[in-house]
Parts: sequence; C-alpha cells; structure tokens
Amino acid sequence: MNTNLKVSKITKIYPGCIANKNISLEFNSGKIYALLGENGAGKSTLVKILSGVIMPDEGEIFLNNKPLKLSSPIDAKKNNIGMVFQHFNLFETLSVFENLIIDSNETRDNLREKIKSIMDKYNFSIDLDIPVLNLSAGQKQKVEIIRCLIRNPEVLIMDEPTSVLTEQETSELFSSLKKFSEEGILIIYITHKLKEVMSICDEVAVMRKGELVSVSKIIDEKIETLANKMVGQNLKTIKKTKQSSFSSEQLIKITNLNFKSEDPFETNLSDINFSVNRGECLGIAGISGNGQSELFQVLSGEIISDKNSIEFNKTYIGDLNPQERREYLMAFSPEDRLEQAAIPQMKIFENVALNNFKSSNFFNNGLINEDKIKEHSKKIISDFNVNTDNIDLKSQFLSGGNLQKLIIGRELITSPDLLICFNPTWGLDVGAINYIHETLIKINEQNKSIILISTDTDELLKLSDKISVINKGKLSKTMNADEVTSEKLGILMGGGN
Amino acid sequence: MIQIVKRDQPSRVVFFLTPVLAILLTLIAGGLIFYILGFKPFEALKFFFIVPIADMYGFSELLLKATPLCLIAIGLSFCFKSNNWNIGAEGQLTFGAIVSGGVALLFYNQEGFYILPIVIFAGAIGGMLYASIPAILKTYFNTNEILVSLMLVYVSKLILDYLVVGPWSNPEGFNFPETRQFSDSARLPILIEGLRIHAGIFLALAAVAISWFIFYKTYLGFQMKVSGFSLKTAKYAGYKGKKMIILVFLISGACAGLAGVGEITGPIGQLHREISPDYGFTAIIVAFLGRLHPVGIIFASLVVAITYLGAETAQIFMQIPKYTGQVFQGMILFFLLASDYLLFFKFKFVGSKK
Amino acid sequence: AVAKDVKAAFVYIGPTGDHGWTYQHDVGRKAVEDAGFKTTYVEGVPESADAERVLRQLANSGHDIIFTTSFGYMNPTNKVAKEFPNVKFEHATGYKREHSNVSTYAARFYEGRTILGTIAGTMTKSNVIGYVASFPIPEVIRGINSFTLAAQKVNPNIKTKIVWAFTWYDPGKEAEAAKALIDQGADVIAQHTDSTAIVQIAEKAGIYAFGQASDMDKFAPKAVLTSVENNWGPYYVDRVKAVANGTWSQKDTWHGIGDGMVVISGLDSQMPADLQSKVKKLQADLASGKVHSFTGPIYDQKGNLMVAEGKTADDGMLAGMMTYVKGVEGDIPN
Amino acid sequence: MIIDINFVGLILASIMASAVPLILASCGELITERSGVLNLGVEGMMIIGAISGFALMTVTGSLIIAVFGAMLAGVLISTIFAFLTQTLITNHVATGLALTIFGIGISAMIGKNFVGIPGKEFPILFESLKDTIPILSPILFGHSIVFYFAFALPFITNYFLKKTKLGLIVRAVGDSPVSASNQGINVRLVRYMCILYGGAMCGLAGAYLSMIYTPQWIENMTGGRGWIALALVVFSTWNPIKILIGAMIFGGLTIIQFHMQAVGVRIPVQFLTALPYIVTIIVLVVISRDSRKIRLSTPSSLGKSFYKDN
Ligand SMILES: Nc1ncnc2c1ncn2[C@@H]1O[C@H](COP(=O)(O)OP(=O)(O)OP(=O)(O)O)[C@@H](O)[C@H]1O
Ligand SMILES: Nc1ncnc2c1ncn2[C@@H]1O[C@H](COP(=O)(O)OP(=O)(O)OP(=O)(O)O)[C@@H](O)[C@H]1O
Ligand SMILES: [Mg+2]
Ligand SMILES: [Mg+2]
Repeated sequence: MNTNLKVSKITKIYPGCIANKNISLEFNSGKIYALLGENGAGKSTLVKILSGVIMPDEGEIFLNNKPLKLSSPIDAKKNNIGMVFQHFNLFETLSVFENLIIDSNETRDNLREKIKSIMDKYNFSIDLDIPVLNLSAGQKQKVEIIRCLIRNPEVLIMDEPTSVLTEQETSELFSSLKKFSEEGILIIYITHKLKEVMSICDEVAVMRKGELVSVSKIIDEKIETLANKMVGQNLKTIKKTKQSSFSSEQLIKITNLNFKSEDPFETNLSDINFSVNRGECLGIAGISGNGQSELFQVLSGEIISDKNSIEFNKTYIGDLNPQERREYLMAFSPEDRLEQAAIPQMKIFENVALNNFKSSNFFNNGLINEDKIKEHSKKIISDFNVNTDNIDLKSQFLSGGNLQKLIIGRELITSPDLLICFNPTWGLDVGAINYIHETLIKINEQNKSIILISTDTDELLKLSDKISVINKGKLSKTMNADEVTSEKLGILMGGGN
Repeated sequence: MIQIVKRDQPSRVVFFLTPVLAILLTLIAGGLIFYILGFKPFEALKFFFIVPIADMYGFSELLLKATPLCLIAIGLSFCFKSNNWNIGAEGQLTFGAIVSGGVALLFYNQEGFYILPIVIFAGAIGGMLYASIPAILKTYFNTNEILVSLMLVYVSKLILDYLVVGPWSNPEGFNFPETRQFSDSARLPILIEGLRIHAGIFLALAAVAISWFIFYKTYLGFQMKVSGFSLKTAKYAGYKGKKMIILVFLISGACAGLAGVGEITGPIGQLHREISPDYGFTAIIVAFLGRLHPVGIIFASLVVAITYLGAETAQIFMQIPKYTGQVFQGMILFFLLASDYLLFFKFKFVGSKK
Repeated sequence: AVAKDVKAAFVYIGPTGDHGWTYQHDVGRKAVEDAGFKTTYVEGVPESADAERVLRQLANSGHDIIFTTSFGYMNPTNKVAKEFPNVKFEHATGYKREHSNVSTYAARFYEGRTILGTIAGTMTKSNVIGYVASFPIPEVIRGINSFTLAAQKVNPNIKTKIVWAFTWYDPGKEAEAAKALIDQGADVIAQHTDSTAIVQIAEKAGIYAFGQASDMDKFAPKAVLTSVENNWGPYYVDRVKAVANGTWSQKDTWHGIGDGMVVISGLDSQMPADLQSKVKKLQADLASGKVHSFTGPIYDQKGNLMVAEGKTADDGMLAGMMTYVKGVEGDIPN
Repeated sequence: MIIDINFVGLILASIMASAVPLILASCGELITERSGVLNLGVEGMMIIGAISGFALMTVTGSLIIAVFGAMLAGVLISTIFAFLTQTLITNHVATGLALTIFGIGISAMIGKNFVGIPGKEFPILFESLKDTIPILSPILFGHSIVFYFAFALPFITNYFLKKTKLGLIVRAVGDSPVSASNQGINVRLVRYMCILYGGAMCGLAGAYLSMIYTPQWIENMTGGRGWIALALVVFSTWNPIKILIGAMIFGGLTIIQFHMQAVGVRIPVQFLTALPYIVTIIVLVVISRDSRKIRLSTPSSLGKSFYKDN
C-alpha cells in the first residue's frame, strides 16, 4: 500500500487573521511527518481542512493523485483519513464502546471483536463499558486512536497528542506510531515540541503565522535550527538568577487541604500540603486534568475550604472568597483568559474592575467610580506594555498576548504579596511569553512570591525555585528546582516515584 | 451571490433598529392574518393600533395598562440580565396583591395618610417573599427556577381564591367571592379627574429610573452584567453568587408585587378572584422587546399594552376575535428574536468565486 | 321593533362558544337581533381592571343598553353607570344598583335543580349521587342544597358527594372529577360547571347525567336525562324594547321556571312514565309558586333549623346561602 | 365505605388515562432535550395539536387524518422554533415562551368555529374483555390506541436511546455538539429532527385531549399540562421510564384529590387542588439535591446554542 497525499495552495482566512496562506505540501506513506509551529501558526487549521472539519477558502487536496473534495468529516473517513484532535472529540457521558460504535457501520459483536484485536495488538487496555469521563487523558487518547484504527486508515493525523500525556505514555505512543508507520500508514504529527520532532519524525514542515516556512529532512536539522525557523528570530534566552538565600519567612502554608467535588467532571484533591516563602516561586507541574484547576480554585477562593487549611501571612483564610483574599494581598491569574479571567464583550477598563481591591476605590459606596477605574487602566496599559491606548476598546479585540498582559497587569498593579497563576503563557507567541516570564522573574526579585501552576515543564524549570508535581489530585513533596530534571518530573507526573 | 458572514462585533445601530423592524414585520404579518380572516387589513390595523389611543382617555388607558407591564418587566430584567429565569412574576404579583390587600382590609374603615404607604410596602414585601421561594430553592437546593416559579403561579391563584371566598370575603357581600372595598386612604390617588390613570405610574417611572441607575452606575449592576456574561468570571471576581441570585429575585418579586398593589389599590379597589389578565407572563415579552434596557422597556410596555387595547377595540368595532392580541404578542417576540440574527451576522453580496 | 335605533351591547366573561354560560347569553343576544335591534358583544373580558374600560368604550360609542353578564363586573358597572346616566346598565347575578340606570337580573336556577334532584333521587340505584361543583359561592351552594333536598324527598337514602373542580370550564379537570365520582360509586352525576366533558364521561360509563346551561343531549344522548337551560332571550328582548319605548326603569329581576328564564329541556325516554309525569307536575307547581324549592323544615348539617316547618326561605336567605343542608356530605371549602 | 373489588383498578385506570397526555408530551420533549435543545413551547405545541386534531376530525370526519394531522400541526409549529433556535441561533428559553403564547393565541383563533360541537367517538380496543379479570381488566382493556401507544412510548424511547444508532447520535449531540460535528454528524439536522419529533408528540398529546379524553374543543383546554410535562422531564432526570412514574404520580395526585373530596377529607379544597403543584416542587427539590446525579444525567449542552462556521 502506497499512499500519497498532497495539498496545494491552501488558503484559509478568518476574520482578522489568515490562518493558512497558500500552503502546498506532499506526504508519502511509510514516513512520519512533523508539522511544527508556534501557537496560532495554523497547524490545526491545516489538518482540520485535511479531515473535512473546515473547508479551505482556496486550494486543493489530492489523495493518490486524485483530487479530493472534503466537505465533511465523513468524506475524510470514507477516504481513510483518520484524525486525533488536539482537543478530544469524545462524548464524555457515553461509554467507550458507544463512542466507538457511533460512526461505525459494523454490528456490535463484530466491532467488539475488532476493538479487542486492536487493543491486543498495540497493548492497549481500556474498559469499554465505562463512561469516557472516568478515563485518564492517556486512555482517552487511546480511544481516539482506536477510533481511527477501526477504519484501517491510510493517513493518520495527530494534533499535539502529547500535551496531555506523561513521559511514559508518550513513549508508548511513539512506539505505536512507529508500528503504524511500518505498517504503511502515513502519519502527520503536529507539535511544537522540538525534542519530539527529533526523536520520531522523518521529515518536518515548519509553519509560522499561517505560512509555510520550510520543509526539510530531520537528519538535516538540529533543535536550534528548527527553533529559529519556528520562531523567526533568534531566541532570547531568559535565565532566572536564582537567589542565593531565600528569606525564611513563610508566606503561605497549606495544611491537609482536601476538596471533594460534587461534579463528576472534576478531580478531587486530597491531602495537599505545601508552603511558599517570601520571594519564592513554587512551580506545580502536572498533566492537565490532574486537579490543577481545582487546586487553583481552592487557592483563589472560588472554592471555599476549611478555614485552617490555608494560612496566609499568619492568618487563616481558607473560608474567604476571592475578593476577600485579595484584601490580604493575593492575586490570581486563571488559565482561561476568555471565559474566566476576562469578559471579551466588555471594555478594557471594565475588565480591569474585575479585580476590585478595596483601596483602589473602584466602587465607592456601591457606586462605580469610572474615572478611577479608567485612570488605573491607563496605568496598567502603559506599565505592562499592552498594545493599545484605547481603554474603551472591547477586550475581544486584544490579541491573546495583550489580553494576558492586561490580566497579569491588573493582578500585579495592586502589588500583591503572592501571585497565583495557572498556565500564564498558554497559547501565546514567543514575544509575549518572554515578556510574561520576565515579569514573573521581576516580581520574585521584589521579594514577592509566586505559585506557578503550569503544564509546560520547560517553563516550570525556567522559573521555579521549588517544584512539586500534582497527579490525580495528590501533590508530591516539594523539591528544589536545581535537583529535578524533566525526566524526573515526567515520571512523577505519570504517577511514578 | 449572497453570503452570510459573522460580524466581528454586534452592530450597535442594528441593536436599536431590530425592535422597530420586529414591530414592522409584526404589522405586516398581522395585516396578512386579518386579510385571511376576511377583514380589511388597513382598517383592522387602524382599529388595533390607532383608534384605541386617539383621544386623551384612550391614551390614559394605555398608560394605565402599560404601568404594571413596565413595572414587572423592569423587575424581570434584573433576573434575566443575570441569567436567572424567573417566569413566575404572575404568582409574585398575585401574592403581593394578597398581602397588600390583606393590610388594606385591616384599615377598611379607617382613613389616614399613613395607610397607603403601608399598603404599598406590604405589596412589595409579599412579592419578595413569594419570589424568594424559587431563589432559595435554586441557590441552596439547585432546583430549576423556571419550573418552581411557574408552579407557584397556580398555587398563588388558589390562595387568593381561598381568601376571597372564605376568610376575607365581604361580610356584607352576600358571600360573593370578593372582599370589602378598600378605604379611600388605601387607594392610589387618581392623577387626572375623570380618568383612571393613578399614582402607580410614578412607581413604574421610579422603577425605571432606579433600575437604570443600578444597571449602569452601581457595583451591583456591574456584578449583574459580569454574571450575565459569565458565571465563571463572576465567581473568579469573588462576587457572592448566591446572594446575588436571591437579590435579583427579590427585586423582581418586589416589582411584581407593586404591580399587583397598583391594580388592586388603583382601578380595582378590592380583592377578587381575577386581578391580573396574566400581566406577569406578558411582561416577559415586554422585557425582551425592551432589550432588558429600562428605557427600552418603557417603549415595549406601551407597544404591548396597545395590543391589549387594540384587541378590545377591534372586537367592539369590527368583531375581530380577541385572540389576535395574543397572536400579535407571540409574533412580535418571534420577529424580534429572529431579527437578532442581524446583530451577529450580515449579508454580504459577493461576486461568484473565480 | 318599535324604534330601530336602540343599540345593545353585551359583555361576556368567556368565549361565546363555551357552550355554557356565555354561549347562552349569546343566544339571548341573538334573540335581541332577531327582534330587530343592533347588538355588539365583547367576549373574554377579564374581571380585572379591563372591564371598566370596555364598559366605558361601549357606553361611549352609542350603545343605549349594556348587559354585563358576570358577577365580577358589578363594581365597574356601577362606576361607569354613574358617568353615563343616559345609558342603561343591566348586571347579571349581582346585587348593587347604586344608580337609577342600573338594573340587576338573575335566574332561579335552583328551581331547575329541584327537578334534577327529584329525577336523580328516583333514577339512582347505588344511592350515591355525584355533583361536580365549580366555586364555593352562594349560587352554587344554593343549587347543591335544592338538589339534595329534592332528591332526599323522593329517596331518603341517597348521599350527595360533592367535588370542587375550581374552574367553570376546564374539560380535562371536570372529566377527572366526574370519573372520581363514578369510581366512588355515583350512578347519577349533576354538574355546576359549564363544559360538556362530564356528560360525555357519564355516557362512556353508562350512567346518568344532566346538562348545564344549555341542552347537552347531543353530546351524550343516553346519559343526559334532561338539562336546565338558561334562557335569557325573552328578558333581553323585553329590556331592550323597554329602552326603545322609553319605559325602561330600574328593577331587580330574579326569574325562575315560571317566567321562562329557567327552562327544563325535554325529558329522556329512559325515565319511567310516572317519573315523567311527576316531574311535569313539579315543574308546573314550581312555575305557579305552589311548590317552593326551600320549604321547611330544613336543617343544616349540624341539625340546626334553617327554615321552620311550613315556611319557605326568603330571597335574602337564598342570596347569601353559604351553609349546606343536612344530607350533603363534606364541608364547604373556605 | 364499601370498597368494590374493582375500585383500585378503576382508580388506576383513571389515573393512567389522565397521565397519557403528560407521557406523550414528556417523552417528546425528552428526545428534544436529549439533543441539547430546551423547548419551553410544549404548552403551545399541545394546544395547537388539540385544535388541529379536533378541527380536522370535524371537517374531514376521519379520525386517522385528524390524529396524524394533529401531529403534523405540532411538527409545523415546532418548525418555527427549530428555525429560530437552530438556524437563527436565538435563545431557547425566550423562543419557547414566545411559541407558547403564540400557540395559545392561534389555537383560539382557529378554534372559534369549533366550540360547542360534540366530538366523535374514538374507537376503543378490547372492549369485550372489559369484565374478564377483576382489578386488572379496567387497566388493561377498553382504551384507545393512543392510550396503549402512550404506555409503550417510554419503553420505546428508552430502547431508542440506549440501543439504536440514531438514539446514540441524539445523545452524542446533546453531550457535545462540537465533537459530534467534528465526527461528521450534522448537528443542526439532528436537532431539527428532535425538535420536530417533540412537536409531533406534543401535537398527539393535545389531540388526545380534544379527541379522546374530552372530545370537544375549548380554548386553552390544555390547562397548563405542557408545563407539567416539562417539569416531568427534569423530574425523570431524562430517563423515559421515570417519566412514566412521574406522570402517574402527577395524574394520581390530581385524581386522588378528587377522591379525597368525595369521601369528605377535611382539608381545604384549595389546598388539595394545589397539591399536585406543591408536590411537583417538592419532588424537584428532592431530586435536584443530588447535583452530581443531575450533572451526569443532564444533557451537557442543554439549552446552549451551537453554531458552526466554515
Ligand atoms: N474559528 C475560528 N475563527 C477565527 N479565527 C480562528 C478560528 N480558528 C482558528 N483561528 C485563528 O487561526 C489561527 C491559526 O489557528 P490554529 O488553531 O490553526 O493554530 P495552531 O497552529 O494549531 O496553534 P496551537 O498550537 O495553539 O494549536 C489562530 O490565530 C487562531 O486564532
Ligand atoms: N449570578 C448568577 N446568576 C445566576 N446563577 C448563578 C449566579 N451565580 C451563581 N449561579 C449559580 O447558582 C448556584 C450557586 O452559586 P455559587 O455556588 O456560585 O454561590 P456562591 O458564590 O458560593 O455564594 P456564597 O458566596 O454566598 O456562598 C450555581 O448553580 C451557580 O451556577
Ligand atoms: Mg492547534
Ligand atoms: Mg338523553
């Protein structure tokens, strides 16, 4: 079986951005192709076009030299193109088997048979009759892969498959991918992790801002060259000058913190213990979905816990809500910029007023003090390099990076003693990432503390003084950042020791 | 070729134009219905929309009719803005009327300036009490407020029935299902001699002004706006979600209760079995038609009020079935919702590709 | 017709096609039209603040006499009458005549119910008679009492079971109420609600029932033994003519079988001949006043004497009647 | 009081007959909601079904045409809702309310010429067996075909959702329209179909009222049953079998309160009349307390608009 897939002059325009600009590429079976690019480079857009989810504005696709019109995901499936999406496309309340049978034409028994044999062959083990929401991220991904394999795909596209996997699971995935490739399946692998590209891919195409920058063989590339192509500039390396001696003054101390959720879609937290000193940055690593978001909410006060479980600056604050905690000089930057940290439909200055600090006098006697808020907003915009001067602009018109700067700025301008942030650079371009990283380092230097919850190991290693790992709602003991390696973190993140 | 494109930003012009467009479309569709029913469309529309308010009396009746609608819709807009679906305003109106009527009956043989304020206050309290039931069940028991507030409408009407038939029925009234007439001190003053328009309209106007102030000038209004867009953000900001739910229900209940007071201490003057022709439900349309904006609600309440008057006039003079009023109300809402599409999408004329 | 210019208006609480209360008033209105007068009607006018506006609009638009056909219109009628002294107002079932241009009228439906009670008491085999009532007001209580008294007279063993539906017409609810009574053993059902659902249920269950307000025989030919019809036509024609002749004056009318305001429909052939003749005689006696529905001795449920031996209840007592007579089961809801 | 041996059976049969429209409408709405659409227009669709069925029966004289015509009318009116919410992406709650108001108005308008006309007799099945088995006979025999259909419907619905491919698709769409769309399922089409199906069932429920339960037309004759049907869907936690139980409880309360009146229970009648509503509220509260269960059984996308741009 020899498969050849070609895309020719693909263009896709979204309001306000060109996601794909005149892209032409050719793929052949038996090889693993990497599609490399920063967040927002247009990788997902291209493969969504290949899987029929969206339609290009211009351009053509050829499969084995025959033009292919993909107007629905069904067309892609018919033509044996399988895709594992960046964000899982599973039905959480349906069982694994129901998820698999939904687009299959086989009888129940036949399908079960087939799934069994696939699982045996690739050493997967998943209970088919439990709801998907009870699966771990790695298992969910396997379900997605099985879903593709059932159809004996000629092309298998994987969009950032490792972002939710442990080191262990990643290597399992890689060996499966190698097997698939040997069996003649054409694999397109999307990532922005350079190490992965080097370790399993044969050829690599780099995208930047919607355009194809280069196509080359892996053997001709090095990590550095790829990185420069991807970013389009020489990476400025940020290095935190680790402080020689920490202040021993404890700022926040969490003792035996537990959270049991009523929501089946959430993770329970059990027996969390840690402390952070002044001027320190504690990194919390983990694969997403292991309780980070719950931990963030407990720390921010969105979820109230036992009063004594959180001690901040010698006061017990476990029962306070976020607003009350802010008065004790805590600040929070949640993961979800568009649905939680800010309201896109509201103006910039209104978004600034979301962090309502008593002494900032945004609201006097229950009335809105618009002048004050606006004055404050202007200061944030200039102090934190937000690329606009119009505070009446709806914040939906800010780019992700600028919005994040606004949010971090909003939180920091009250000069808090502790900033808790959750994936602060998720989805940003390198410039914005560098800016945020510098900012975070700066506040440590001012003897303020940070709790950095992040799924990006490199970021954690770069910024943290101490690191702890969260897995299935349990937190590992705190380690000195100098003593840990990314391998060690990987093992802990996967639940190992 | 015409292409439908998503707008980058909802258009502000369209935002204010769609209600007008909706009304126009309703008029056209209404004319069509009249035509099908065998009436002259223009004449029918004239009797529906112009004749009822052609004189001073008609206009005052329009205001009288619009007052409770406006008051309730203002209250509902607090709920709807913050994502709370209170559709039981009719029950809150009834219960407000019961409580204030009860108080007014206590003073049936007394006169005094202090009586009316107490009666009005009692009505607001009654409405709030009744609205607090779905609010508390929603916040503390996670119960769907749509269904609870609706079921309570039936219950309130039975309570009213029990009272006017039994304990509160007029001792001199041959056991008919009505209470005594309230004393003059418990009645809202008439504004213009000979007309029915009463001081209740000031309550409505005050509600408009206060709600405008709350929505756009206060911390509470800001919090409601945030909660309306995203409950997650409201939580992150640290707003007290439960308190706010209860508060908006209470405000909404108070407004509905006041509307009930306005009816019984205004034009009716006593309690009997039927004090509201479903104002509580119609006000939902008013709230939407007014785009949950206080000034919009004023206009919307006038438009909807006229469908009531028009249905009567058209019946008297042309024998057009009364239900056309209700059909018009449904259609206005349909057309308004439909024309909202233009808020988020626009039609683009493009040449054919390539 | 004498003077054609007289225009009459009718204000209805329900739709003209409820086949009950409003329907019968509209039949009366048509009689006025047939007599050569112009009429207008407004249906579905709520008893809320809206009634007053409708009345004023009618008074203002050239109507000479306005019939307001529901109790709830009492206060608005009197209020508007004050402002339009030249317009005559006729309010059904009320008692307030505050101005000289307001008359009231009502029908002695209880006389009809005396006849229904007599038939029910005779026809029942189970001795359980069901009665679906609407709202606990004197009008309805009076009907229950006269029905029960008559039934007891012919059959001392009967029990009247009463179920309140709390609606004048909601076919679903009335049907459920009727079914409950049938399941409780009732083999004759009377109703004081307006829809035809009850007689239809009776037809299905193979038991007897009586029509209300209009002749309901066509809805349930086997079940309906007879109906008590509200017959407003003669009164309406009379009053409109009086306006035309300039002879209208205020009065309080309470007419029964004798004046033809209450009409007993044709008797069903299933009724034995002796019962039929008994009923016809009773009808005549009620009409002539020889028999009164409430003739003493009448006791209330607790055994207190309400009407002494040989006396009849006066109209004042009847108008405000809110106690059950002995033999009715249960309490009046209040 | 002497209790007839068949008394229990008779009461149960009455309760079942009163539960029929609730079951039909709830099962229809359940499918709609399972696909993620909240249609509050049940009352409006039912009343349209009621008048259409009755009018068609009167005009054509054919019961079959009338029954199917009522379902078709339900489909047509729900098409307005589907078009607005699915094509024009309007708010489900507001659109549903508008549908109810509109439906009540339109039905009264059409119904004007059909008041006071007696309905036609609807054929009854197994009438000859009516007296064969004590207690059970009145329950099992002597009902219309719609009655039997209504009591089969929860089981059919359950089977449809759990065992068939199409049912799976409906659930998948309600769970995650985005995933479904990426899997190549036409979310809009599925939702359209579910809304129209809901309309058909509500139409049938209305026709049952005007053609079988109380064969006549009276304005507003659904009397709030549509709202009860909506409450039952929440009550059932989107499980068709529990709809059956809920409808029996609600119908039971209504019927039993009449029996309590008839035997002279000394509780204010207004309270007895309010009982079904009060109990519904209490049951809703009790059920909602287990928020974990509600969360798991509620279609995740319920009431949320889905818009796919290309
Ligand atoms: N539906 C959409 N509407 C508007 N813009 C979109 C849409 N989908 C994607 N975009 C924009 O298109 C650009 C490319 O997005 P795409 O998801 O393809 O990037 P990516 O390379 O996959 O990034 P990531 O690494 O974050 O997944 C981004 O700027 C994104 O904001
Ligand atoms: N503003 C709001 N409008 C509508 N629903 C809301 C709002 N805020 C919260 N909810 C909903 O109400 C329920 C309870 O809210 P929540 O738990 O956030 O209250 P809370 O913030 O804990 O209140 P408190 O701080 O007073 O204890 C949840 O179902 C939530 O989704
Ligand atoms: Mg991507
Ligand atoms: Mg007969």
